[in-house]
Amino acid sequence: MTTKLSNAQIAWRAAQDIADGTYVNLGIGFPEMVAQYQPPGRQAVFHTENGILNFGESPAEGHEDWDLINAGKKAVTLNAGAAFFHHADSFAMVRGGHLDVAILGAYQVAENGDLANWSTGPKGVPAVGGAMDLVHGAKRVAVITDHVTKDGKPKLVKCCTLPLTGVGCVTRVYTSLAVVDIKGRRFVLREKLPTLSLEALQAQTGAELLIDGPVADLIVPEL
Amino acid sequence: MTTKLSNAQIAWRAAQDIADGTYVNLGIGFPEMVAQYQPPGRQAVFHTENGILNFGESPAEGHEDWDLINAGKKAVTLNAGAAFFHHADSFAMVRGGHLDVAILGAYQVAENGDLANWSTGPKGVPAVGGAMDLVHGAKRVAVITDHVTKDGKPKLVKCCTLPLTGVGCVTRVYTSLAVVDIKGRRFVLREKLPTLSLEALQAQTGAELLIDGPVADLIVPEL
Amino acid sequence: MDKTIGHLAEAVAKIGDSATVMIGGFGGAGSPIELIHALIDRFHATGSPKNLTVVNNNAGNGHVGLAALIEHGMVRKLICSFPRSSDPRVFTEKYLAGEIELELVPQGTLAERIRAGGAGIPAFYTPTAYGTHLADGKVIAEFDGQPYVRERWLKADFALIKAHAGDRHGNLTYSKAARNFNPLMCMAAATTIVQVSRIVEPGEIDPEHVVTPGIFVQGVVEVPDPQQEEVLNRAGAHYP
Amino acid sequence: MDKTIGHLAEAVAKIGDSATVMIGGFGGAGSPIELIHALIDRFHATGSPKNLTVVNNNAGNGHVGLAALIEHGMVRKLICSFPRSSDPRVFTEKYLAGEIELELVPQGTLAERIRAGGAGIPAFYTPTAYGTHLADGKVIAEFDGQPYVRERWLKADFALIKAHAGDRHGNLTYSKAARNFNPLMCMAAATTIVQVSRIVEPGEIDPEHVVTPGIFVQGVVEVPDPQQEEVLNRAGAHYP
Repeated sequence: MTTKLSNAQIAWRAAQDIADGTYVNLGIGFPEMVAQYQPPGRQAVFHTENGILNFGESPAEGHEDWDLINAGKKAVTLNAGAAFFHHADSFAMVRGGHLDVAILGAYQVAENGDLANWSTGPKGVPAVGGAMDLVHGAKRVAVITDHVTKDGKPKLVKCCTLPLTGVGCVTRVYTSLAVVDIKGRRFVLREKLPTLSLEALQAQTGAELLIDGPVADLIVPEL
Repeated sequence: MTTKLSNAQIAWRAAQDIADGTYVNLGIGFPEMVAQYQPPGRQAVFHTENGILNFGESPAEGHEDWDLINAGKKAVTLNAGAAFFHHADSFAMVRGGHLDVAILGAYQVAENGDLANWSTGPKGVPAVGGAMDLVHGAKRVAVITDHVTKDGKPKLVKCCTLPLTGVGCVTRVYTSLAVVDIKGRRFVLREKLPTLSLEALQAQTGAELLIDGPVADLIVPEL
Repeated sequence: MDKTIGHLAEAVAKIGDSATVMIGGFGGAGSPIELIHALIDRFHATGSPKNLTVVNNNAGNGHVGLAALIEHGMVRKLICSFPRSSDPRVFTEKYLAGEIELELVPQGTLAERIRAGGAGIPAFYTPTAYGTHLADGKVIAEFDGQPYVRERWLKADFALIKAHAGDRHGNLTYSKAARNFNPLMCMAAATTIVQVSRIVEPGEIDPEHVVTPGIFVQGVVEVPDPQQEEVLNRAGAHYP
Repeated sequence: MDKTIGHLAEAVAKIGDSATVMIGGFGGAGSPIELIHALIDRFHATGSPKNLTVVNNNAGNGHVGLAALIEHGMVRKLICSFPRSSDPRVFTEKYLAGEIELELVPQGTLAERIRAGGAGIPAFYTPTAYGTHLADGKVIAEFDGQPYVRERWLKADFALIKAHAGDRHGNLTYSKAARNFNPLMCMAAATTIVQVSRIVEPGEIDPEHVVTPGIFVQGVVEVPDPQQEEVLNRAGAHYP
């Protein structure tokens, strides 16, 4: 019996909401997995902010071209119809509202849509990359994340306590337990694991989960 | 005996100050003549703000390609090493300080470097084109012009009375009678026709001509 | 993904009354004459679209393309830098009669405002037009001791663009100086419709040579032998 | 016109102490490793240049290229968006020891600030970083009811760039995603020095395919088989 989704399963669930022909940016790391789970017959166009549209899978080891990398600096390949462009054009795509969806990781998401995903505080070397740009402009900014931190604290919170990446930018959160929309500065529950009670879910969530319409079962295949 | 230079001769004189390898924008109309009088062994690179660097002469009649035009919408050709680019990149070249010199026509130039060359007043249809952009950014903004208007009024003036194109932007004026620099918000005479007295020149000039160093004879071949 | 559209009429079918429409081209080069004429055809048939705000460097020449659009009374306002041409009668007469509004913008500022619209930059500062009538009423600020004029982005509901080759993803190349405003306008419109001389397979345009990536394009229609404004005008053409 | 330079040493000879230097590349792609190493060689021989301000997306990786430049103590300040890598030890240690200053800029803002520097735009507004620490102390303004952060242009004394083909006029093409910041940095530096894999005759690069027109380039030096940072780091290389 599933008690929580794996990262692959969260990525799979997020991938189901990506229509054919959608322009998508996947954040570095965990969000990159979403590309693997596109439903048959759908083909999104993936954007990487370092300057490629319509890149494809990773090349076989030993066949990397180090001029052909994604924002995570991993080697990629190209699909037919790809294009290269410089960073200013690339972030024009991001900031100018041309991407349909950006899917990002998170340390915390607040019920007003605030996102914290770039810094865990003043210690160490700060690094932001394209995170603060990606939360602006995409028509839809979704987050994929475990529902709670490694030590069991809620990641869906009333107010972010970590340094913000963007203000009021997140519209949907896919977690290991649920799918939650952000609407009118509130969390609205859309789907939850069928084995999980609403009370148990609420107990692991840092702000109230509103019910506004049906709550579907979150059913994801074994992967 | 030359009493005033022809437009071709003014253009010739301006061309002598263009070094080899200089990036040059020539205003529409009369300034375009400057390109014909480059001294042997020198080759400037001409920029046209509609998006070509290193264009060449006009094609023979009947051989025009109407996708290959200059800012005056006349057909041109390309030199080896030419490049096409869009308008934002083209005006980045202009505004960003990448052109070595822009040579423009004028209705009036003031002793403080103000230029009026786009509008003769509120009548008719106003049209500005790239004039206001070209006066900013080029390392040197030169004007070529008759010394006086058709009805004998000075074009080098104390203050422009016509609508301004740019403020304090002109650095040198080549006229039908003289070469005048603008330095410290004053006209400084550099060259004049040898047959013309300083008094006669001053009488046709709307602000004082300073003498600061030698005044050379303005000698231009018959063209 | 297939952004190709079969017919010119279909390509311009969604442009409504009072829309803001960017029209590509600098003079005739890059001007989507066939798309403009399809829009005029629709106006003849249905009375729409009208009251358009049009963004173009110029105001048309002769009696074809943009000049014909203006001549048919479809344009309420023009945002442009140089409303003169060898034959500007159509615009001039309407302007002097007070039948069309003009927002005059320096050419480089026009290009940069359109780019800003496409790039999500709501405003920027430029030295251009400082101290001139065209800066009247605008915010002025000093940076490093120099004065600059604040300019706003420019966006549109639609862009009508002429390109050379295009694939069904919307990737585009242009022909020579017909590039001009066109890649910028593709970025700045909610819906960008492009006429291309040739539709090619995805991948036929080398990814290094794509000038407008498909993300900026919503529709592509093939017009194999596009007309040139200059040639039409030399022949004294009127549309329709 | 001939902008070609015979030797790497000559190409970097004029970069002085305390210069601001933009260094191309995103990670290893487009990073001008040979030009950087030539600069390190000069520092070894002469003690100059030092106290550099470097603009790059990253802070180097391993012990070659930008990381080696930092490791040799030549960099006083870094303006970048992501000073992490698979092996960021060089920067991390200097930063935590207070030996290097960091200006952290969101990646898109960094790109746009560099473009603005090249395009004569002293400041612009962006939604990026609004409401975050990275907007602290910056001017905020509202446009159409939305808040934006004002950002300043970024210019440099020198840019060190890696390109693919280049001619003696300075026209350039790039290799795939090695394009990244490089065309922007070419625009924003007073003196842009480019290492190219291949010098070609003017005209060999199709005017339609020129990515950086020569007007933005001051020097071109041929480095036929440029090293890749990723390959060097996998081999555990240290420079020199």
